Amino acid sequence: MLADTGWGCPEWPKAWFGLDYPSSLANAVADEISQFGALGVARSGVRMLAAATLLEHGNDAQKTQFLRGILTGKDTWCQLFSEPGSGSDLAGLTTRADKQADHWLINGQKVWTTSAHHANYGMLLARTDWDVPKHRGLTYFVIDMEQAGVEVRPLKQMNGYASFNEVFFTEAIVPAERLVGKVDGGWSVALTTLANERRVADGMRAWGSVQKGEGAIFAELAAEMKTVNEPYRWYPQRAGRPDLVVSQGRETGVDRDPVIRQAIAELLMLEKASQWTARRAREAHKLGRPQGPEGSLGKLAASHVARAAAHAHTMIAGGQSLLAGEDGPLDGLIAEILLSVPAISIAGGTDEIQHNIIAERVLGMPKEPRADADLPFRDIPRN
Amino acid sequence: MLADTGWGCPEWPKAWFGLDYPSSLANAVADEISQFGALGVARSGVRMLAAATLLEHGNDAQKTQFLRGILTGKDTWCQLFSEPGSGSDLAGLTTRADKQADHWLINGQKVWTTSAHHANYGMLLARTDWDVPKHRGLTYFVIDMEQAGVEVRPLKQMNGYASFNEVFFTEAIVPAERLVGKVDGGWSVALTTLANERRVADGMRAWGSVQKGEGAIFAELAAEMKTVNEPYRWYPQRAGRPDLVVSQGRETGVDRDPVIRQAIAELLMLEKASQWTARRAREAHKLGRPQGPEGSLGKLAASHVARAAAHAHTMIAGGQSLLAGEDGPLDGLIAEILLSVPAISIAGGTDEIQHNIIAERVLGMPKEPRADADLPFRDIPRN
Amino acid sequence: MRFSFTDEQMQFREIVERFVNEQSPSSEVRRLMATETGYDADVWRRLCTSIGLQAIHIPEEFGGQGFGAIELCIAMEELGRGLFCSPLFGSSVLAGTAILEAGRTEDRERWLPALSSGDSLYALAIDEGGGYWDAEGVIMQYERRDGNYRLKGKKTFVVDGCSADAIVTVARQPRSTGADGIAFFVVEGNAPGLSRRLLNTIDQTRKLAELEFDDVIAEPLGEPGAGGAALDRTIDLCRVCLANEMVGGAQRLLDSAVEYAGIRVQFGRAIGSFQAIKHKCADLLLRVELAKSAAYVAAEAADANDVELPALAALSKALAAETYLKTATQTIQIHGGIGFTWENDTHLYFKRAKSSESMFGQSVWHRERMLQRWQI
Amino acid sequence: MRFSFTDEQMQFREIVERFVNEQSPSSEVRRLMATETGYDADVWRRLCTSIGLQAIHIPEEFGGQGFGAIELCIAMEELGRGLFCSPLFGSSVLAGTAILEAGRTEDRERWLPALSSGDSLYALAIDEGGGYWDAEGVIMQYERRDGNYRLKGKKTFVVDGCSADAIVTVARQPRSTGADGIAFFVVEGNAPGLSRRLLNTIDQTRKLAELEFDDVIAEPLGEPGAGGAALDRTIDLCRVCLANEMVGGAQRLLDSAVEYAGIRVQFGRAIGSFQAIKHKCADLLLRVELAKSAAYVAAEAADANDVELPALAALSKALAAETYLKTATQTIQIHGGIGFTWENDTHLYFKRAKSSESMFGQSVWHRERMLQRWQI
Repeated sequence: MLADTGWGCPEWPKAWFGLDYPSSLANAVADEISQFGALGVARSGVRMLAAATLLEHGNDAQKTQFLRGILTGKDTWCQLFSEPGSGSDLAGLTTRADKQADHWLINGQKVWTTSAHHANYGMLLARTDWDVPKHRGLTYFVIDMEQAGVEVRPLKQMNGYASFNEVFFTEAIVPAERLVGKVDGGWSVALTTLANERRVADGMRAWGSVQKGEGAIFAELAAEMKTVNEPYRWYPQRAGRPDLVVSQGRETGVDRDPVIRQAIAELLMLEKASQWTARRAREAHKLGRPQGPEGSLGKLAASHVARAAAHAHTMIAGGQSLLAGEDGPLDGLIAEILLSVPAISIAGGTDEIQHNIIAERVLGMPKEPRADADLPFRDIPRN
Repeated sequence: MLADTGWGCPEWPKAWFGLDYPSSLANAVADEISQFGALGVARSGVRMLAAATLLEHGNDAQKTQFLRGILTGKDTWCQLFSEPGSGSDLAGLTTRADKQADHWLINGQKVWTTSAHHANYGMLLARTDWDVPKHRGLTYFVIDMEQAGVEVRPLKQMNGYASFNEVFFTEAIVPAERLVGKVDGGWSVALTTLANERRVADGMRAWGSVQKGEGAIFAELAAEMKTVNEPYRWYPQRAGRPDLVVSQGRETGVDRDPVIRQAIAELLMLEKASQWTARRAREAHKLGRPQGPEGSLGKLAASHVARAAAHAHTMIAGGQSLLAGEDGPLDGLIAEILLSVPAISIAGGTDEIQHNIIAERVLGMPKEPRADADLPFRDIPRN
Repeated sequence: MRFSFTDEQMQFREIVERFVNEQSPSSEVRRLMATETGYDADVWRRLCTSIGLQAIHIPEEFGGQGFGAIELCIAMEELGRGLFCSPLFGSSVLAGTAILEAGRTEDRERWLPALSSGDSLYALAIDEGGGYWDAEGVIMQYERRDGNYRLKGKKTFVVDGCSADAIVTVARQPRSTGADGIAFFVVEGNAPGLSRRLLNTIDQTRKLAELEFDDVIAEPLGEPGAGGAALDRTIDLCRVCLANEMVGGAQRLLDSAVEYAGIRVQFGRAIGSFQAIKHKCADLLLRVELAKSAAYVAAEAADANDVELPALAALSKALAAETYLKTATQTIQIHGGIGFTWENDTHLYFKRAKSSESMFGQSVWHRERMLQRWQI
Repeated sequence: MRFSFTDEQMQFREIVERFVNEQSPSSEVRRLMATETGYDADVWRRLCTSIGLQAIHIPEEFGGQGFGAIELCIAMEELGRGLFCSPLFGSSVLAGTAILEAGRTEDRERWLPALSSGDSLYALAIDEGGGYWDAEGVIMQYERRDGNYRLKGKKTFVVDGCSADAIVTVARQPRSTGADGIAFFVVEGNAPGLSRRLLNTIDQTRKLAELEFDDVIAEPLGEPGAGGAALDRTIDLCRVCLANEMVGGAQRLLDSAVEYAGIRVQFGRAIGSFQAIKHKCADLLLRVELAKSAAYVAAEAADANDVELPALAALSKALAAETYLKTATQTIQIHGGIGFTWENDTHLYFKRAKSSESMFGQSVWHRERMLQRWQI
């Protein structure tokens, strides 16, 4: 079947269901996945992150055991990083993994976990050493989600959807051989997962809103995912749906209003410029040129576009903008946009964190004096 | 003459040319001074700050020597606090005062000094101890500006005016009896000067742009000051001159343009709300009620108003907005506004510092970990 | 203008604030927003008997407390602060003001006492979908047939329109336009031909209804055809009340953002110590205080029957709307992920801000109205 | 669209950048902005002979280098980055493009070689005070008398209008309106009846002139009356060039802000380590990159003669204008008091940003134009 031909993920190594394609094709995964638009990242995306991480840090046994299940879609994965007490400060997590004879005992809580309710495996980051600086005491595991010690509770958002879960671990068990990388070496493994997550997300943004998939495998998967992904149906609305602004303006006739026209124009300028900026980054990447700043700005730009779109939608809908469901414009889609946009500047790293990253890594500006950098974790103030 | 009647500054103590008026009238000074609008603060304002400071911290000899000269307008004063290396971080100043037998030797540089070119006296803050935290090693002096060791150089701004000076001290001399307050106790004395400066500035903002003075003394002084204050003629333009927006809109006829009308409306809303907020603060003060947050927002509000005004003026002037001097709208006044507004969010404390102060003092938010708070000054990194 | 509240007004504020704090914890708000009527009859009854809020602005001769717009706005601000679910806005503010402004003495005697006693709740039905609540938006015509006034048409955005005992509504003389021919009417809630439907809105804490009048017999309120000025003034007064409600909500949001930023620790520090958060809060404080000043000044103008009322009503509504939404958006941002969840209360305020933003018209419209009132 | 520069284009950029860095330190800019002509003849001569920038976009048959709009925009960006004082914009970009767009082959042969060789400098006089540089703004009429075309009227905002050897200008057929009846002409700088006056502007680094034509004899450029399309296209191309110049200046400002924030110490820390400053810079980077993307795409459209050019020209000009001004304002703010002084270079860029903001029309006008081109 496809997985075994290597065409499923051509850039993977030959040894592992791949074709050793040059890394310049790495974006393929992202682009392909992005074909599912917002749907993709929710499920197949996370699975691909697991694959990318295992390919880089997993041992042969782990690759043998998991990669094929990922490629065929047999297994569903979730990412267990964020915690109530550590959002922006991911490395400040406090879920603990304690070594036993031949396994690890997991206790703690994770949050913002997509697909946890139907995942068989989780990529788990937990603290194994509390006496070293926070980044140096974390370990990366593959945890079996189907066990007594793991409880998954859906988390409802302000827009009514429940796309995320809280995951509670009480004496949950991870066999010793499910440790990925080295003990206390989990941070670097997590960085691989996160880097791929960013790439997927950037890829998706570059494609704009939901797009059709192509090719048999995507058709199947898309169909199968339609139900599974119901909780994520609002993701495109989170981005403000700029694609609907002009048509709505025409629909309501207010696109003749000079003031509203300015709002529409400002949105379109921002949206186009963001897409072009993403294209510049992709072209530079294709040409093998060093990444310029334009490559790091996608997420921040998306927040601006979403806010401008929500603003324009509100002006265009006028009094109707407070109506929801079947009473509202586009059967409540506009209301869903207005109630979903606030998430764009938070999910996957707040705008504040993005500003820090861009200023420090891209512009090379000085870091803030860190209160927590070199202290043993147990001495750092926390929630 | 008037000074001796006590009516010059009724809230001063009877002993010192005053009438012991209740502090609820303290605003009188500010209001009166503000009657000169931008003119006032430049000269008579600074002089009044010296008076207020000496009244609180000076010894009788100093009061006897200086107060009358201030009240009669015989002497001109300047404030020597800011330095090139310490702007926002005033307490980080490095001008040194070294104790000799019966005097102090001053070496260093000050900047942003108004009126220094025609002042006879200066309120000088200098460092007398380098081995204690920065606030605790400063001493406050009255320095005679007319001496060999003091060199004053005008400092030209981007709008072409030279309202400020750089002041260089090379072995300048301050007699021992000119020390105000205690050795190394200069910071608390300076706080008095700064508090009064804020009050004057708030008073002026509350009054909006330039106003006519009333009463003989102000008439004289205003006339006399007209020439002296030429360098400060742009101060009202710094505030954006919202008072000119509507008339200019009518003049050019673009006040029929719906988009420009929105810009005008946004400005007027902001301006009115700022004035009303200042009025709320003054009324509360008059009623002897504890100051609410509204009292601390005037400076920040002024920045918003000025920016909105510059924006509106630009839209209204259209292509003409790039013309200056006699070629420009209102004989270049519009151009002067556009080139002066950037100063409003810097002079007298940047907006960034204002945000810090409001967040920490008014909202009681946690301070940043300080790199320099408790270290001996000489160990603190500086420019 | 006084630019300050009297000691009595400040005490009154404290009383209302205390009542709201005691009677309207967010658990109550959440319980009530899931109900049909959207308020608790017992709590409302207690509020009527203890403070008499329902008739605070109704003259004593009609059983009210005879206070002015300032006291009413103080109440609105406090209710807005606590997102208090009550009929005050729909019945007392909207409908009550309409009866006061449009009704002749006999109309007021006919309708106000029941409102004052708390026995009846009214609703105001004016807009037909345009969202501006002005005379131009009134298309429904009245018809005089065999001694009765009859209404046929649709009204929407009717606050508490489903739960009200009677509906105050507006129609126009056949073939009239603009402010001419505007007539106020009262329709009993159970009148034959009146159908009412709860609207699905983004803000569950304020129930809006769509009413259909199918040849409904209505009692005139004031001189039919002469209601244009009353309509204008009614909505101006309601704008001012809404503006004050909004600044109350904005202040509460800011308080919650500052509090959370003070306890939430990331990177070993309270996030409130980061300038990114700290400066946001300082900026919000400025905006909230500016909006408050405008809301208070507008309330004084309403109280004093100032000619500036229309302009100040528009100004205060627009400024409060921008401020409330901005504060709500930033408060979600400062809370991070948790601020986007259903458990967190921020979204309740965000939704109130969002629905208030469009009520009586959006900011662009109000700015334009302000300029026109100032002959600009 | 390619969304990337070729290796050759990147090398070309480096060459121009190096030249600008070597020849145009801010001390030079300050010296030249105080002069009448506003540029250094020798440096310009060197630029012509070494890089041939003055004719980069002129076809080889007219002595030019035959490159396209992309190379011209690269040059503009680099000149903008260094605030390089030269006749490139006024003569080569504005006038040169006009001659290329409006002129017949014989006109091009008549005027372009001298431009290409660097022997002559031209200026473009179109606007008469409206500031939009469009056909509607052309009021000056031409008259045909005893075999000569004669011009009577006033033109303003003429870049380098005082120093140019010849003026390319636009007038309309008597009684024509809009794009109809537009005609291009060339007038010698010393033509009888032509008076030129240097305008007092906020940006000393770009000299603008007001020209008065008092019955001046002019040579037609192209078919008199048929110049409407050429005028439109000429200004669109110039908008794109200006947009690219602006993003160059914005980038330089951002660089200087980041650099200063890295060395300026307050409270014992580099101010760049404070989020208030750091986040400002990150935000500016985003804006600058967005504006660059638009400027580059517009340059590609100009180069490819894309039908999207008018819309993209408007978009890129508006976005670059907002970005440049925002970056200049924030760079002053980040520098604090020193940023408001004359010695500091920031104000030179601020003034260029401010004058560019209004050239060819302000952003509101360009946004509207963009929408109309997109049939929105």
